[in-house]
Amino acid sequence: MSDVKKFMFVNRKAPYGTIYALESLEVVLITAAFDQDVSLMFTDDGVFQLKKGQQTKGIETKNFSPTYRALEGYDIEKLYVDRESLQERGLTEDDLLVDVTVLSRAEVGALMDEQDVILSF
Amino acid sequence: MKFGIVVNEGPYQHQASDSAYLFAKAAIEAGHEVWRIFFYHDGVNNASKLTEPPQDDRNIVNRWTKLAEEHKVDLVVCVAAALRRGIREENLATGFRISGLGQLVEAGTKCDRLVTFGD
Amino acid sequence: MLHIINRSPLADKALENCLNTATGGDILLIEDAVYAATTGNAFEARLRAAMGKFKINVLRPDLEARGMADRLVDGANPVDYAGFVALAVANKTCQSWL
Amino acid sequence: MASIEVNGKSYETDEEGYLVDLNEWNPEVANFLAQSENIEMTDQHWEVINFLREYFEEYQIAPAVRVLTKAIGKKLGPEKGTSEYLYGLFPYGPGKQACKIAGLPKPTGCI
Repeated sequence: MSDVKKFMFVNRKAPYGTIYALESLEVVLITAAFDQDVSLMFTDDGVFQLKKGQQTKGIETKNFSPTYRALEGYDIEKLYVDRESLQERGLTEDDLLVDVTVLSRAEVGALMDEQDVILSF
Repeated sequence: MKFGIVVNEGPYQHQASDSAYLFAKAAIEAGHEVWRIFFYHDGVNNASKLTEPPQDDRNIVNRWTKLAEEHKVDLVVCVAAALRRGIREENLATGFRISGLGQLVEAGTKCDRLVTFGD
Repeated sequence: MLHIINRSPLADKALENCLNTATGGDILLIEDAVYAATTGNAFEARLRAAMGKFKINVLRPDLEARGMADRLVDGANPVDYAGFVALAVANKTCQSWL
Repeated sequence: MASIEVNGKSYETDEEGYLVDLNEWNPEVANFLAQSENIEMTDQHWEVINFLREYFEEYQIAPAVRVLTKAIGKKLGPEKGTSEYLYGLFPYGPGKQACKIAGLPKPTGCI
């Protein structure tokens, strides 16, 4: 595809309570397959999507958290986390299952301004 | 200007479908093109022809069909989300088609603006 | 950028996060978010404080539907759906804070 | 709902022949599914099938063909990390055929 755009996926919702996190991940993978410039932003409860140690047996639901670790293989390397959201939830970078760039709110805002398409689920 | 619209919630449960419809109509009235509307998550329920609202309520599904017929709006239902929720070719309302998430990405690349409605 | 918010700030942090994160520009309050721009609500002061940095637009049909049209805060700009479309045209990207 | 019978045991499949319950997968079922696709399973085929199963186990998704090709090259050597090689083994596409034989979920046809 000739027209490459900057896509940002903004994730503000926790996993499992609703399906949005899982279906967002599916769009992310497809967008990468279309050779677009993809970045993921995790803010508010969205940071919970990346929490290590998710065990979903007891709720009989697929644990899709390992898929975040596959993103690298899809050349999706721009994963950003809002620092304030992490702190508000008592989390640190060590609690997350993938490498991310932690940003201040000002940096998050500046990055959003650079995007062509912003999708949030 | 070319618009793409994303609808993430089902009709009647959430206002998103109404907001998206009224936005699409206003865009067309202002002389813009609504190139594609992509229905995702529970939004795929907007495409069920089995929907039967009471007579004193708006018919959300028919409204979409009319929009597609009168203004050539491409109404695309996400296949994976549709299969999960029992939306299939046989109960698809006129004007809708089922296709993949690539159609959403394409709306992002081809449209001048992409506006999302959801919860 | 056009920031679209659809939930009441008393129920969800979308608007607050948006105000703290976005670099400026247009905000459009639709659906349940219109309550944010009404007088006397607990978020009013926060919204007023943001008015220097952002232009606050409110979807009038949603305000009217909720019986709040007479309580719009000063400085907030009511728009109809045509105005919504115009805002989307005027801004390069639209972000819905879902 | 269709089904297949392997060694006297019946397995449910969808209309395209994908296993309904992925937990039921075993090598005999794989051989059976391969035969129905006119594929004679060799060590080279098994390398790819085993790789797919490990990938799925680790990441919980079936890889896109491009990602699979790259990852196979890394793991099994660059001469195998080409679409020519993979299509040679699975003529109708590694995404479709190999995933079916490996007992992975059907690609949702999202492109």
